[in-house]
Amino acid sequence: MTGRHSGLTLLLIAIVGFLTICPVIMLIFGSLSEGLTASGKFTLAKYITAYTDPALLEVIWNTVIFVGGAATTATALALFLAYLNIRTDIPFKFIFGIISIIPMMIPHLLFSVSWVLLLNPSNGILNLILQQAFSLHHAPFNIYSLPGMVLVEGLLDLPIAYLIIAPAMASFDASLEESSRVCGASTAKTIFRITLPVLRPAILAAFILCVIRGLASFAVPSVIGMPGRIYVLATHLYQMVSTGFAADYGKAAAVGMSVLLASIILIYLYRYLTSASDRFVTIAGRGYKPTIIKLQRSKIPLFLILGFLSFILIILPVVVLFYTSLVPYSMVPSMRALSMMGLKHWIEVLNDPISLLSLKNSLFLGVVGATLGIVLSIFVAYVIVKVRSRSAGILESLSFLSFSFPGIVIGVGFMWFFVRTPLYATVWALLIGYIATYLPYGIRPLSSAFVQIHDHLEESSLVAGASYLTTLRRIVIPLLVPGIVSGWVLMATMFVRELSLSVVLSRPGTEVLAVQILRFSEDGLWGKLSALGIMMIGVSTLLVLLVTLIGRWFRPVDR
Amino acid sequence: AEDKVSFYANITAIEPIMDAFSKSTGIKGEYTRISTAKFLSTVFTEFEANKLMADVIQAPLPVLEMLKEKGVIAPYVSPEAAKYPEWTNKNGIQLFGIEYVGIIYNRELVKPEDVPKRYQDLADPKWKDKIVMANPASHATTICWLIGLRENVFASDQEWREFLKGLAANRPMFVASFGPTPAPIESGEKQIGISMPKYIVTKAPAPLDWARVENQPLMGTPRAMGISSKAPHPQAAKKFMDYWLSKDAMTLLANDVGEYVLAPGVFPPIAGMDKAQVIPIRELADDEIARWGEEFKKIFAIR
Amino acid sequence: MEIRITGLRKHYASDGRIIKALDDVDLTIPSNQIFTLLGPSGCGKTTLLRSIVGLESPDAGEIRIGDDIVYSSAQNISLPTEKRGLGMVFQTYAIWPHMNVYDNVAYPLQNRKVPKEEIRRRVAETLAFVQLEGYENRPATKLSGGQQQRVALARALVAKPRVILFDEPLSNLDAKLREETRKELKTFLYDLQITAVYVTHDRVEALALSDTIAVMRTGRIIEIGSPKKIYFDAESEFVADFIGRANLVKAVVRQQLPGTTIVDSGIGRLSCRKGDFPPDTKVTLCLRPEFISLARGDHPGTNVVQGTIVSMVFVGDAFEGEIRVGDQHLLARIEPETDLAVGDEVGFQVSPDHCLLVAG
Amino acid sequence: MEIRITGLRKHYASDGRIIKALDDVDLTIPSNQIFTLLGPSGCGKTTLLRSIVGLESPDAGEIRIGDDIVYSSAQNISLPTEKRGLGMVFQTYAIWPHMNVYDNVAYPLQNRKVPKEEIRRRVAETLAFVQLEGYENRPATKLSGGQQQRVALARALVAKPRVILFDEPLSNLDAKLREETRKELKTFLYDLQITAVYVTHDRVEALALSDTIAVMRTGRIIEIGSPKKIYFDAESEFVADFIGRANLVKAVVRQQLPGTTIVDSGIGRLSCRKGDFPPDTKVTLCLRPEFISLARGDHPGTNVVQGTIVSMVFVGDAFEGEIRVGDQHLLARIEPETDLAVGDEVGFQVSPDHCLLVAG
Ligand SMILES: Nc1ncnc2c1ncn2[C@@H]1O[C@H](COP(=O)(O)OP(=O)(O)OP(=O)(O)O)[C@@H](O)[C@H]1O
Ligand SMILES: Nc1ncnc2c1ncn2[C@@H]1O[C@H](COP(=O)(O)OP(=O)(O)OP(=O)(O)O)[C@@H](O)[C@H]1O
Ligand SMILES: [Fe+3]
Ligand SMILES: [Mg+2]
Ligand SMILES: [Mg+2]
Repeated sequence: MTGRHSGLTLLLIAIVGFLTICPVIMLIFGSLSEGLTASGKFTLAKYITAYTDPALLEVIWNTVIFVGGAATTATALALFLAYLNIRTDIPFKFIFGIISIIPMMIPHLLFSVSWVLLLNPSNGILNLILQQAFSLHHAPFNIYSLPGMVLVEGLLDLPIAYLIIAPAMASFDASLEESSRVCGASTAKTIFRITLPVLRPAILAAFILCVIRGLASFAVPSVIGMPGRIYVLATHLYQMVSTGFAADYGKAAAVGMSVLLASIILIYLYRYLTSASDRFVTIAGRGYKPTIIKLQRSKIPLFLILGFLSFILIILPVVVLFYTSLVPYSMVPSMRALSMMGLKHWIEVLNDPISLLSLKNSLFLGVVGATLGIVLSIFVAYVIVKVRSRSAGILESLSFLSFSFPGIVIGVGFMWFFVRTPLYATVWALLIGYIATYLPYGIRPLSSAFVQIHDHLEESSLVAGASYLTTLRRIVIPLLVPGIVSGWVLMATMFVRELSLSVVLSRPGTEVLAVQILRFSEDGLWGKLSALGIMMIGVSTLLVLLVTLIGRWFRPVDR
Repeated sequence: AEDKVSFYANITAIEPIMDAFSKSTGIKGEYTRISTAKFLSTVFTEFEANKLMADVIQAPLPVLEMLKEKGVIAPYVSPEAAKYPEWTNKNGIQLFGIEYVGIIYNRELVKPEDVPKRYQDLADPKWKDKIVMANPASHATTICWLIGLRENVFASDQEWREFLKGLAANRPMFVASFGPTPAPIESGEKQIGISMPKYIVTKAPAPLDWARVENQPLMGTPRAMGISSKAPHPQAAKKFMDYWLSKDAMTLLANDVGEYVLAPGVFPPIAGMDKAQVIPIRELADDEIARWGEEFKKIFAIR
Repeated sequence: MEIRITGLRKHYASDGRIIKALDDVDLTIPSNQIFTLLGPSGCGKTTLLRSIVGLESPDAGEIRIGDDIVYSSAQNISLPTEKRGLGMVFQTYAIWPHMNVYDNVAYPLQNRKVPKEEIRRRVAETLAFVQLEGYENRPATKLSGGQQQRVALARALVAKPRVILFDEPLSNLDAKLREETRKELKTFLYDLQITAVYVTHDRVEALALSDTIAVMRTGRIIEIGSPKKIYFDAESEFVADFIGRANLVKAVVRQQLPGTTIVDSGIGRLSCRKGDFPPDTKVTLCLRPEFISLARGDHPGTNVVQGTIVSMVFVGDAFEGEIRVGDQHLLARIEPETDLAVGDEVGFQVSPDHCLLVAG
Repeated sequence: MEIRITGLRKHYASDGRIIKALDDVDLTIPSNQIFTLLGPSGCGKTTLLRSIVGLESPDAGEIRIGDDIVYSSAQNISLPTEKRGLGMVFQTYAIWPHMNVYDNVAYPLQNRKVPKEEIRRRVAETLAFVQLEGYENRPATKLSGGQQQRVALARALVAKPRVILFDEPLSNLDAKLREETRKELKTFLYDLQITAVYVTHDRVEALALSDTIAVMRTGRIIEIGSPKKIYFDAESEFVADFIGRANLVKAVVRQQLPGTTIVDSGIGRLSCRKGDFPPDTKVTLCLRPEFISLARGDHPGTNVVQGTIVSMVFVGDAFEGEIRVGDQHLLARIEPETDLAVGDEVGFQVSPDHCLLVAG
């Protein structure tokens, strides 16, 4: 199995390497050169100033708690949701499935602002309600705190974790759990000793992806962290580049290098922890029976818990958003606010040619980008999971390279790179940049789906005279459909609301939604912002519904 | 063939002017908006790679000066500039407005008698936990503005520092830039803030008003513009700049966007603004800003 | 522990058709016996077993284990699997891939809060029983198929449950090991004085291991009895055929004599074991190959059948011979040191006792 | 198509120990024969099969199929699986869960670009062969274990490959179906005139199906021969024991006479089949249970053994009897209509031809 794959592996390394190394190399140049571009004289000064900053230590500590907490929250919630949704007969599954990926579609900035409106200590809506209900003197919650940041970022990362864990859950061989129950373990114990450990690759993948995303996240640290005076790496970098008019991204890149290093270490750790891939094979092709667990008595309580959580954590912020788009300016809900509601912001946005253009561009980028991205991801995930040679390891690390950089610097890296190509200022630059940066969104769910396909299923296809490509097309890909759907959804919704790269690379004619949203936010136009944000959610939901339906049509395992 | 002009700017909400320009000249105006934080690196990068598409560039004065230093800006004095005060023309760079900063408050929550009459009033303990402002450790315009207070308002450094201490003791909420400052004031999360009076126009009918400080000036960084030395459409660029500086365009800017413009006799539709004294802040070099940023970090106990 | 099943029903819908995996099964599994469910593939054995253990929820019926009702559709009772205190060996092994052999086997004891030392001892004992000493630290996925099966066996036995259920536990062991394990399993189960429900489609396994055999077909229990009863005295053609090699020949009852029934069959007129059929009934004559002792040439006497050998397959302890009698083919066991060869004209005399008549 | 394997080696490292799954295997599999690899669980059968089909890359050695070198470590050749044109039935079935039965079986033909009509015809034919008519549209996951196995079989047969490899293909079929399928498989393979490599640990299957049997043990081929040769004339105790039930008794050669060897054994002095051992050699006497014909009471004559029946297990066509002779236990086949019972004093006379001596 070794020789035949080295060609494919090398080709993929070349493609992925080209996509991800180029901007990173530009950033390395930038961090080592004088001046504001990547082509100045060599200097180490940027590293020295960046790393001798006495504030760095506290920033790193905050970052660790923020990122670790958010990733844990996201993964735990995703596990809970995915387990109930996929393995049990909880009612209204389809709705919960959609709900758990809604935060993926909301611009992070808006989601954070919604939470501020809900939980700020002065007049947060939820705080006011609780204060009244329990006649408290002080607001019970303060969103401007580390736990607040962890909560909101955790919710924002929930879809990533969910979309990685759900397919793994779906292809879990139930007899592994059944035998545990026969062995006298309760459902809970079975979950902790059998289900979760067997799902370890997916769980780790989800966690690590969330960690890396958390490191790059800017919306939550700036909207919630800054007012709470809690600085994490992203806001530290922002502060570093924005103090003064000549923003020095080279210096930010210098700090980014250590984030990159940390990410690469995490990826290797992940590979090490899941190295015995056959320990996690769950579809063997023998007596494989996906079984739905009947919840019986705990059905209603669990349904209520799930419903309550979804409502508080996800639906409420969206409702707040909707509300914001209807009132003329930010105001606490009241009879007066109700009387002032109108569609003014919606009409303005719908009459704004740039907003409409950006809607169109984002839709294009979402659909085409995610499709191309997923094709590349299938090959990469295949090599990463099934070949597992040293070069496969290199490939995996490469795929994370540009993803691992904090958002506010990687865009500049791509600008420094694309400006040297004829693609600069075209929609293709955005497309390639998106795919290169968010490749892990495609690779992760696919590789955790790959892990679970028993080798025999592929091998018997080879024996049946099918070439590797035919095997991929007829056996592997159909079995991967849940992973493909997840990856596509992750990529498409990401691309629809992508900001970090777009804000640098988009030009007149190639405006995209997130950039338009950023403009509204810079002007403080929350109403229009919310209206456009909801349209964005609408576009994403449409894409998600569409691909989920297509996925169902091609569902691999009839149940 | 110059049917197009490309305008790089950090000023916002200027689509009406672009449209009006196209209508009156038949040249299509393309507006590329770049945030201040990315302005210099974007323009420099494109310039070095010979990919700079801008014909006309607009940015805060310090940015434009740095661009000029690198040869990105070709001096141009528009005939329209003659109507402007002399100090607005800086060797081919034209100033046309001031990004003015002031004290903004929620007129439904702040009783008229409580509205500050002097900047010093912000240090009054009654505002504790009620103030919002951009982060004085990193937000360049806010830093400049605080320095502006020191140089133009306060009698002594001592007094100024007292004021800062009082302000810090009120534990203002810091946000990343001016953009997020009005929302908490509108919604009542905070009552007062250091922000831009133009929001009173753009965010109408929000209950915002500005504190008419008595005998104290409003201050801000000048907005400047110039023509790119490698402009792909040099003629159109000039036409654009001429149009931009015309009274028509400036009136649009003032009325629609609430900008404080330097065209004589044009004022934003904000009550009392025609009487206000609005002055530009001295230009600060980047390292000076950074140094003050560090200083404010300590004063405001940001870490 | 006795298991009493009444009116158990489980239907699956597939492609619009309804598959009756369990079709109103009534069954009493006696205490401390080895009880075997035997039947062709797809007849519902696994479904029945899973219903007993609580992994499948039937559509209707009742299941009692000892005095406890563990499932009852009428009373709306359904005890969860882990509370039923049973042991089970799965058809798919269901070895946990993330644990090594020791952890797999120790798991049921850990759930029962057995002290560490005791666990160590009993796991070692059980691993020795399934001939897997020294494999404690092997990851479960690095075992051959048979080794995995033995781990599953060890895991089910280790906690000495009150009832143990087996779903074809020996099917992946090699013949020698299968035989040995079967024997040891039998001893072990007798020693434990435990109720064992055993699913298999291997008749030798069923006959050798069981106290009682229940033969299933398309979701129904069609016959229950001791191995000998099932083998020699089957009531239906299906059971007679399924439980052992059998020559089934269509026949018509001619005459009822005291102690014997005379039939006309495809292989001639034969005097058979007394069967309760009126004359002219169409029946099936069941003749087991091991009662056909071939000899060359013509045979004198009654109940004689003559034919030609058409094939002989060596299977070790004998040849499986096929003889043509008229247009019938009969299977016969031929001693290994025979001098018969394909093409020989042969005959045999069969005792009426070995000619079983079943409803055709 | 002849398969020639030379010096094939495959080692696995596990827990720091090295497992020699294939230990310099030399083997020639003759053309158009059914060739069986027989051996206990974990001896490397699957590994050998997978190396032939190209799914495992050995560490060293050479594999030729016909005139093509498909693998050679020396020449650095390794033909990919799909180019080897073989058919295979996997131990885990490897039925594709996303396809229905028809698509699973049609797949190999589709890859060979057979016309649609032809595919339909051949799939129908093959499904009929494995008794799965009418299951065409059933999703593969909605089949019982045995049904899945049959789909796998159909899939491997459908394209009539030049060599077909089987990894325990019948182990999950019930006995009746297994026997029938085995027979039909044999006919089918002969009709096809195809080389078949068959892995099993079921000795009856191996004996009945094979032209040649190779017995494996811990990564090595230890004996090759026809079924009869392996059964009656095994060279080693291991093979003699593994290929069929055998009573193995320690013995010492006393005397070499013309045509016979006299030994002293745990069950007395016996005259045995001529074996090439000098006097005083320690050997093992192998006595198959089917050659032990027990009768009650004392026996006259030579080569007589006397003992007591200690157990009798009914297995359908016979009892498996266990007799104690001194402190030896012997297994004997007892006819089903016997009147012997546990506790009876019995004896038997055994022909010297049935007393095989193997190196002990
Ligand atoms: N989830 C299901 N959906 C539809 N039909 C099913 C399902 N599970 C089993 N069946 C069908 O129910 C019948 C009984 O299945 P079961 O697994 O109990 O058979 P079995 O007797 O154990 O067979 P085997 O010996 O092959 O394991 C079979 O026809 C099978 O195809
Ligand atoms: N990937 C692996 N890593 C380590 N050891 C392995 C691996 N695969 C197989 N083995 C070991 O190699 C030996 C031979 O395995 P193989 O699967 O060929 O046995 P087998 O003869 O087919 O057994 P069975 O009849 O149980 O299927 C066994 O001891 C097995 O544990
Ligand atoms: Fe974000
Ligand atoms: Mg079954
Ligand atoms: Mg094997």
